[in-house]
Amino acid sequence: MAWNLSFAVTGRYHRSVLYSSVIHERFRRPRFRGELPDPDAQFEDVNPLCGDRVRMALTFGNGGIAQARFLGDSCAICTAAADILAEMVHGRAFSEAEKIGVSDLLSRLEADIRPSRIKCVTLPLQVLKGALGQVGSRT
Amino acid sequence: MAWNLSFAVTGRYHRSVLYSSVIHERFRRPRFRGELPDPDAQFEDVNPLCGDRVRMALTFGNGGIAQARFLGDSCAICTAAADILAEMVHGRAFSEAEKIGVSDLLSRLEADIRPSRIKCVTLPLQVLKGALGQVGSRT
Amino acid sequence: MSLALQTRPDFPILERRVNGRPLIYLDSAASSQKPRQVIEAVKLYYERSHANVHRSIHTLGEEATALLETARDSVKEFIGAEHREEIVFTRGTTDAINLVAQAVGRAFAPGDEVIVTEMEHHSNLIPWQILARDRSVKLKAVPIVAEGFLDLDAFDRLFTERTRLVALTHVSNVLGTINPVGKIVARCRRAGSLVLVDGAQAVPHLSVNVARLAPDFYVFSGHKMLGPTGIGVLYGRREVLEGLEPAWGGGEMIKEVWLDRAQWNELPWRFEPGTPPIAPAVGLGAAVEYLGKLGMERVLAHEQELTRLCLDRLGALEEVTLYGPRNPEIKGAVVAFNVKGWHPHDGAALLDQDGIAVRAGHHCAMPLMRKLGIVGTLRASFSVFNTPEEIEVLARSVANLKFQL
Amino acid sequence: MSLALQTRPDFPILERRVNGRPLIYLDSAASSQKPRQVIEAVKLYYERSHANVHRSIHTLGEEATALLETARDSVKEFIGAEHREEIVFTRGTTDAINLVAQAVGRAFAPGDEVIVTEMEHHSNLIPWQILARDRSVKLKAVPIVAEGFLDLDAFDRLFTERTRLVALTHVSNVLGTINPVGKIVARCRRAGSLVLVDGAQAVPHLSVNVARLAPDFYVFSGHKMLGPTGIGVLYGRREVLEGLEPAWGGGEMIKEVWLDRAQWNELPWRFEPGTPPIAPAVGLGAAVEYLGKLGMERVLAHEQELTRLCLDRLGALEEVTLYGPRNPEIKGAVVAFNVKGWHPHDGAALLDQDGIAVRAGHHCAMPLMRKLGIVGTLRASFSVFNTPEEIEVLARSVANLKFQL
Ligand SMILES: Cc1ncc(COP(=O)(O)O)c(C=O)c1O
Ligand SMILES: Cc1ncc(COP(=O)(O)O)c(C=O)c1O
Repeated sequence: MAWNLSFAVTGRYHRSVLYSSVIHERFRRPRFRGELPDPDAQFEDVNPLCGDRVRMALTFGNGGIAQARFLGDSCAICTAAADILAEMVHGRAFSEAEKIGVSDLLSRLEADIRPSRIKCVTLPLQVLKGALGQVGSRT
Repeated sequence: MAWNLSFAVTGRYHRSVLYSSVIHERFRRPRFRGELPDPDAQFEDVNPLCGDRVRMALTFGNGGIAQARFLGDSCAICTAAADILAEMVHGRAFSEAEKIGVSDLLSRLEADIRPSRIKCVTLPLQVLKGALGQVGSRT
Repeated sequence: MSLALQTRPDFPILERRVNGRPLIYLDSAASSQKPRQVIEAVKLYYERSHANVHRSIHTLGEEATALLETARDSVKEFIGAEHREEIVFTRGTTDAINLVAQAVGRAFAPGDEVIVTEMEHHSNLIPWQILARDRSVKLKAVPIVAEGFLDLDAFDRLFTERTRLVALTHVSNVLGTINPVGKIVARCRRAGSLVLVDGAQAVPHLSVNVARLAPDFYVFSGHKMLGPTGIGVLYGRREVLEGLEPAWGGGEMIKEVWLDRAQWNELPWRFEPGTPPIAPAVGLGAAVEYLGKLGMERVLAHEQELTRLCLDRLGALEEVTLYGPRNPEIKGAVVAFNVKGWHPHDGAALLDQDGIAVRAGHHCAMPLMRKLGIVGTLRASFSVFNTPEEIEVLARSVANLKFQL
Repeated sequence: MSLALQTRPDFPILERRVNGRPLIYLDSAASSQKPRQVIEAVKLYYERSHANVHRSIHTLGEEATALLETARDSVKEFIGAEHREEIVFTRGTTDAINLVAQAVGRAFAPGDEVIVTEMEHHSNLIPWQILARDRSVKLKAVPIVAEGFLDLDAFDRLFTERTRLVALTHVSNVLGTINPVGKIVARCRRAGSLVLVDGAQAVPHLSVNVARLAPDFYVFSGHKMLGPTGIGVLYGRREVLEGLEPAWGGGEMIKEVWLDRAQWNELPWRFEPGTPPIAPAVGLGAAVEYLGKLGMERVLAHEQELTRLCLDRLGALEEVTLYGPRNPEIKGAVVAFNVKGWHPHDGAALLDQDGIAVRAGHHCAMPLMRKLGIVGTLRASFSVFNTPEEIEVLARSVANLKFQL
């Protein structure tokens, strides 16, 4: 994988693209933020660039994820990504949840994420995979 | 002490100045090179820039240096400096020998020594001082 | 003429526009910009004089060596060291601290103690943690109190007979606190402990005189003081360096080598294994000359004025929390702050839209962040070319953040 | 068009005159000259994009980060590594070897063995001596035979169950010998020993593919391959780096930090504490691009031709002694020699009078000099811009030395 240099030439951005309304909305009013009492799996990790910490908690049922919640004092992009991700896996089969990639998240965020912030998107995904890794040991 | 930058601006030198006839002569036909059997003091050291090794051997008498000889597989400048130095201290009082400085040697060498080679001149001097440092323990 | 007016034409990067706005660079504490004089010195070095140093008999090699060693002399003068042997070129502050930790630490015994502070940059913390791990050395931290000052009573209590070294920053890169280094050095000297001062944030801002301050080690980075990246300085008191065994080896630092052993070279080269960062050192020499010509008293006065203005303007905004001392006279050229409702990263990204470059995050001081109970801050920091107008733009942009909530 | 004709206009330093003569630079093995493309890349970086990397949210910080990381990708491609995590930026070869010695060496027990060779540069010897001193590790050296080849039978005998690491040079900086690194790597892999290859003299001259060669560590310097000073590379196999505890600490290399402990960052940053040499890395990226465009096959062919000519011309002089293999096809771009009646330093000083820059001395290989029974040699070494005519001038000047006796 090569480093994305695309923007480095012009360095031009438009404020409009910086934070999409999706990010804005999800950051201000996240729908899946919160504690999940007695989760079947949970995982947390840290963004090495900023020290932001995100935790994802899941309950299982019907061969899939019954409920998903996240916690974390993180930036708008990371919060929005975590919130959308929790929504995407909530009530889904494990096999579907496992297939979610960065590009899926990026398209749902409806914003160009600059390379310096891409970790803010991948962190929640990484945390989800960590939690899903505990499936084997639980079921 | 500051580093000598004088030449760095022009970088111009004349072949004539590189090796004076004194250096040439002393390098080709050193007068004080050789072993000194049963010396009263001897010392050797190494030029960290090139690994060249010089040894100076002295015999004492009459409150001074009776004989001086040097050995060393070294470059023209270093050999000439060692030879001249041995000559300068040969038959001299300790107090006089101790006063010899780099500038004395440089003026006897009759050449501009470039900063990169100054160690070739100071090494024999350093070795002499080392040998003289043994005077106390001998007399 | 104001310092900013005088110096701005020297900084080519100030011609840049960011997001259509003129660049307002307020991140010099992370890394400063470079004046033309420094950029040109590096360029000319490569175009005219480059060769490897110290062992060359040829003209270019001699020039390169003279340029490198002249840079060392300039640095020596700039920080008021007594001897050129005391100036060791390193890759940066971090590199210098690791060098000291590994060289000095070799002689530490299990149970020996090293004292740091709660406001250290990770670079002045992790090397000591690694030493603690490798040699069972005990690591203690001086707590901070009030607006961000060291608790000197606690320091006295932490200090024991086993204290072998104290490592502290001269100026905090977050709070801006200027620590009472002279006092602490004297205390350590009396008690027979070594002391290392991290001057990364001090040398670009204050007039530092190491002979007067008299620490055992004083370290800083070229890239934070208008110099190139890839170069830093370890000042070590001569008596201390003379007694120190090197921890790293290679060419240059030896006098004679056998397969199974080696004899070390003289100071300062004993601590400079391998081909040095020649061009960066030459550039640092140019930076030091540049700062010297401006005069560090003028630099200090200018940056204090900017700091005062920034504290005033941001302090007047209800939604802003400031960190560190409020008096610019006891503070480096940094102002750390947070804006209610905004994670620092988002704040920085939004300010960038206005062409303003500020730092956001933990500033490599996570333990301090934890102590302050926050994940991070925004941080504006100043250099010779910054203007009061730029601070006003910053304050307006910060004030506008609330309308974007 | 010949490679030299094509490339000479790119090297500004070739316009220099030395002692009134056009510069003939035959000291690239010590440090190469830099093409305009590299000098410009460094300059433009400072004029347009400089800021600190990795933690910046602002535009300049992002650009600087992208430029640094793109340079990493270019280096990765150039040496055929599989993963970008395997490319660790260091200050140079020496720095990289110290990094490995200290990180790997932490896990060595007293009595464990490290094997080097008699032809190593001090940089690939002293770090292992220091490890031997600090951890009671045993250090052995593979002898050389004949014109300067490794004694592979002796290597087999030296290799024991306690052999934890073998460190050897790919190409000798004195003899020019190209060692059978593939064979030795395979041998080490079978026996479970680590192997570090010093590629400082190989990467500028040969087409190196680390994935095919498959050593655990491969190290080299930017300044010897048309790049800036102050930058080098440690290639480490991912599996090996992943299992390695860092020996040096600081900013950048951590993920999370408490006062008493820290969690390491991901590869490759785990091994890059502190602000990296950003501009030198950007310049190295440009150098690698430059060499890549020329094509290393062409570079090799060109330098072999010069080596062949030099061996021929100098070999024809009665007063000249040559060292190392006589076949340029199994030799790097270096020719070491002595002239009867002249100490190498005097020889170099006299050649400098003719504008010719050659190296003189022990070339940081004192044990090899001792083995050869000499104090030093002269050494001519070649790069892309050297011409056959320059070699002819060298040979004439060397022939003239006898008239100055
Ligand atoms: C074979 C070899 N190894 C190591 C080095 C050291 O490289 P550096 O001084 O760039 O660290 C050199 C060059 O000086 C070399 O030729
Ligand atoms: C106080 C302090 N110490 C150490 C460092 C590390 O300096 P460098 O990254 O140049 O090694 C910094 C800057 O990042 C700093 O502000």
